[in-house]
Amino acid sequence: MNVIMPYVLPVLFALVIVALLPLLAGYIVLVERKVMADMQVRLGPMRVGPHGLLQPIADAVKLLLKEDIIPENADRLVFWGAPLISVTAAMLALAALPIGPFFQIADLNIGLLFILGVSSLGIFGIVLGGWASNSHYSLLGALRSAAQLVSYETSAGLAIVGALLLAGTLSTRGIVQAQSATGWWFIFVAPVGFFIYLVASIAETNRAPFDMPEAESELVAGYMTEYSGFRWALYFLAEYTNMIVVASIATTLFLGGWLRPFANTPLFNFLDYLPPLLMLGVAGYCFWRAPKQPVAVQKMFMVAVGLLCIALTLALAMPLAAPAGSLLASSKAGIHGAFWFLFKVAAYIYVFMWLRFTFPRYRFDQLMRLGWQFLVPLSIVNVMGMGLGLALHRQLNWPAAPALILGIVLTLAAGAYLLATGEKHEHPRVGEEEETSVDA
Amino acid sequence: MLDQGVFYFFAALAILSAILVVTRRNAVQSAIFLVTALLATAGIFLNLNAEFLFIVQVILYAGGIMVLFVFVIMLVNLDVALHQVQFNRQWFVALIVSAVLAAQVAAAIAVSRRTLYTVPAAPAESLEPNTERVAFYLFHNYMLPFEIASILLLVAMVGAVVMAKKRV
Amino acid sequence: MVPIGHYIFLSVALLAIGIVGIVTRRNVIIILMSIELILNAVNINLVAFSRLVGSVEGQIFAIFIITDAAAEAAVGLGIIIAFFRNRETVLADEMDILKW
Amino acid sequence: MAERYKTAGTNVETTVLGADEIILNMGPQHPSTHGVLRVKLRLDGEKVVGSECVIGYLHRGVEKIAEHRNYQQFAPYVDRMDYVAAVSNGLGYCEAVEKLLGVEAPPRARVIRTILTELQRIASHLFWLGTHALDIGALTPLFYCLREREEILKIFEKYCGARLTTHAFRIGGMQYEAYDELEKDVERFCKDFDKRVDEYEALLTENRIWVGRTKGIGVLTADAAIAMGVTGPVLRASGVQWDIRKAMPYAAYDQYEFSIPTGKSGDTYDRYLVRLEEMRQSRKICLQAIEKIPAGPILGKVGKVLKPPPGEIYHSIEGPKGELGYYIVSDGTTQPYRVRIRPPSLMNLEALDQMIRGHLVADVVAVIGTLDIVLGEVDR
Repeated sequence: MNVIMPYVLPVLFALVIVALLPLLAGYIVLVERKVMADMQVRLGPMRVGPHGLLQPIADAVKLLLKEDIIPENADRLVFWGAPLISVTAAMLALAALPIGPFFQIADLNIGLLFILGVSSLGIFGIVLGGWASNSHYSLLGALRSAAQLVSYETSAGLAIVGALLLAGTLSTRGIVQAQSATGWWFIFVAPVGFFIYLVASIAETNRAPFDMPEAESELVAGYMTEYSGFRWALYFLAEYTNMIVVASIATTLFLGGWLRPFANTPLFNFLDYLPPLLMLGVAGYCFWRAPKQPVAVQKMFMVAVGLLCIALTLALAMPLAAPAGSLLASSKAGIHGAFWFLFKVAAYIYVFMWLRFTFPRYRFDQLMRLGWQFLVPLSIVNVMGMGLGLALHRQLNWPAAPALILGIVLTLAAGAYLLATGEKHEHPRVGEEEETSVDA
Repeated sequence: MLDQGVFYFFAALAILSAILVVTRRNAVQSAIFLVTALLATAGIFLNLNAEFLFIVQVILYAGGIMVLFVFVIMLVNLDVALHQVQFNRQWFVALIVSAVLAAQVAAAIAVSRRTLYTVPAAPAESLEPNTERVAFYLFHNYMLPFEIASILLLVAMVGAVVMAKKRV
Repeated sequence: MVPIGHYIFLSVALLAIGIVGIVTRRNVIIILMSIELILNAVNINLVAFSRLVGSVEGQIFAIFIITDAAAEAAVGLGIIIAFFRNRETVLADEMDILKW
Repeated sequence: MAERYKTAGTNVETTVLGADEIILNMGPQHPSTHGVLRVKLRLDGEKVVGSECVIGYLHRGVEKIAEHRNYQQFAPYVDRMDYVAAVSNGLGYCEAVEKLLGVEAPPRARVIRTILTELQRIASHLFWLGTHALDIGALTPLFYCLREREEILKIFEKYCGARLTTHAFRIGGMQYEAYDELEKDVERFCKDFDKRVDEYEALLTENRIWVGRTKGIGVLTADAAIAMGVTGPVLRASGVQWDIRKAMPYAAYDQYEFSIPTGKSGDTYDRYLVRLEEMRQSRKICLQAIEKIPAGPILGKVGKVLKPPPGEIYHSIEGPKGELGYYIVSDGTTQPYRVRIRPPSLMNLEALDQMIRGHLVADVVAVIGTLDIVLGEVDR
């Protein structure tokens, strides 16, 4: 019995995550479409369920029922397995994420590296899927996608190193605790690192403005071109899971993980009441809108959503109301931690969407130039700047603020220099000299 | 008990995948099975309390080197290659080499049978905390080899770029 | 811990499979992959003994070997690409000229 | 070399390494060739070393149809050529036939024609901007542009009942009197349109990615542009100040103040700026025109049966995409003997090959977008 006991809780958590993730991914898609619609002065999905709330489920059913096509000369086994590799890699990475101080599958000694390493295995899903499709567009899309992933992983990894220097541990829980101890989230201490990670994580998840493999006009849909139905849905699931993963890494590393804003200042304790109030507000909105829905089913669904929000409100409010020292009160850290973690992850993903609907797309060579000629050097300088600041602080006993600010300023100066010199290389147009040679 | 089960599972997986690596006709499939073999090895590392090495194996070997392999296979992938003879006629050489190797191992095991199976392992705590210990040795006792390795990597990088560059 | 003999056995098995691959395959890429297998066999040995004696130095050696494998793969694949571009083949026994 | 060209899709490895040049087929079914354009690209790696446009997938024989319809009957057909700028097409045709007949539209009709044509120019440019931005990956401007275009289409709908293929004008003037609130509607549209253009500019003009994707892409020098017979914003972006509205005024353009924006370098970015400025100028024309719409009849003295005297005529107007010309030969009967249409898109498309050489495949999409072609007009 004793052999099995330590595994029960992690397995339970893992089951919860695996069961909820497809639903979550579906609703992120819905939110994305709603956000897009809002930015583009439209309404977005409105038909299935109130405000389109049942759209993800309808989509999932549609995808499951679709004909499953395997191209004629495809390598069937690899074609079949590639999406699974992507999904598995993305889901494995979730194992080490601390969603609140108590809700974590495993707190590994090498936590952060584990997430990075496992999620980088997702490349195989992309490359093999593109190769097995036996199609021109798929292969090119897959190679591009993989090249992009590998390139930006370099700068993302180096950006993370900057924050790791501050934390002094690889354990995800330890990183959050380090931020809790100083009271400063690492985004304020290592802003350049956060910026690099933000850009690199967008590129790593293949999202606009770096969405070469999917939307680039000449590659149709990249590695997913030949996929349809359920397998295509798996790729999509992997993509959105990866978004959650990178957002969670950023949250853990830079945004203070499960910590409430100003967690160490008693003055701001009223922020504890924000989560239940927020949920109550959503519930109120649902109840207000419910009678206005056209169909009885939609009315009922709206009320159900409202009741769910009430339940969440109760869950969030009870630990606050319970007398100190009771079991309920001590569960506050866990419940509220999970709320704040998910809240920050959602905010990070919102930034992704915001950027996607604002910017045009990079060209592939511009993307590579940005990655290798700007982000990678900048992230190396960032690591050195952080190292310098920390060395001054820890070895020479400088006060923390000037030492770290010196490092940041040096990094920013290097970034400005890179930008200034990069302008010159901006248009090494293949055009001018070669055009004449073609004509000649 | 669980530890041993994990080891035998991964060992079997590694050997099976390794056999498939050298016997598959299609290079891409070979690469896939090599990845499996490498991941199985990583699992064995984890079982041996070498967490840092486990992740190095996953990131560098499976995630880095093998992606490079898959890339190159796809770049040079020829449909013709599938119809060519994939094995040369040196199987008897391989047989002899394997046989000699097997004989040597058998001899070695026969000689040191007693110690091989009875040596007690050091306590697992002697390797904890793994990452910190590895870092300490790497940047303390093995500083010079570390630097040499980085120069080796630099040279290899330059060499690879120069060789793979298109001839102008 | 599993007796050290089993690790040695696994290591030797991988080594033997790798050697068979090197000797019998014609495709250079698969030969390179077989070399990776052999390097892995070595790593298993090193890490197993490192656990046995309770010192991480064996793991340090394994890290160096992985570094070396990365360098070797980069250069080897670079050579293969250069060769393929000139001769349009990746078969080892067709690489039989000293100059091209 | 030639025997090594292989069509895309048949042999994957040739595209990656090995072969020096390959042929990649874009279209006719392709999301960003604006309909059914087919471009055969000759590629060296990712670089375009040559191209060939294959057109005709939307050929409907418009010119031939004209020979079997009488003059009035043919007028709706021209709307179907450049279907995003139907009003301009109609204006060109009606004026050409009027010239052939020797009649002139009354002043009131001419002013209303000017207003509607300028609104159509704005609508066409808006649609171009939205799709061009979408090609380059900016998703949002399209919807902003369509929002404003919708206002214009509503004005058209109120005026003649149709939104897209309006058949707004008749030979000799117009069929319908302007509805009562036309001035008010146009004024309301123009009032905040300037701010709307600023909105698009805020999204794109100084955006690093947008500039990177468009600056220096698809450069067309002034000499080359003239040599290729390119007209419209594409020509003006190359620095040639040529606009038929100024050079050979038609409708009521001689009465209004407006300037002709020109570019300097003739790249995709300049064409973008020129078109944006043209939208502003069109708004200015509209505002001037609604200030004083002369009273009077809207249809000149033309008979029920049109029998132009034998002869030929070439009349061109400045369409949203460039010089839109009609060459009509009359043999004195009720049907034209021959109609030849000079569609601006076709001539501009000629320059595509020159513009994309040396660029990457992704730029081809940007250049096709910047030419603002409509395949209905190219193929006719």
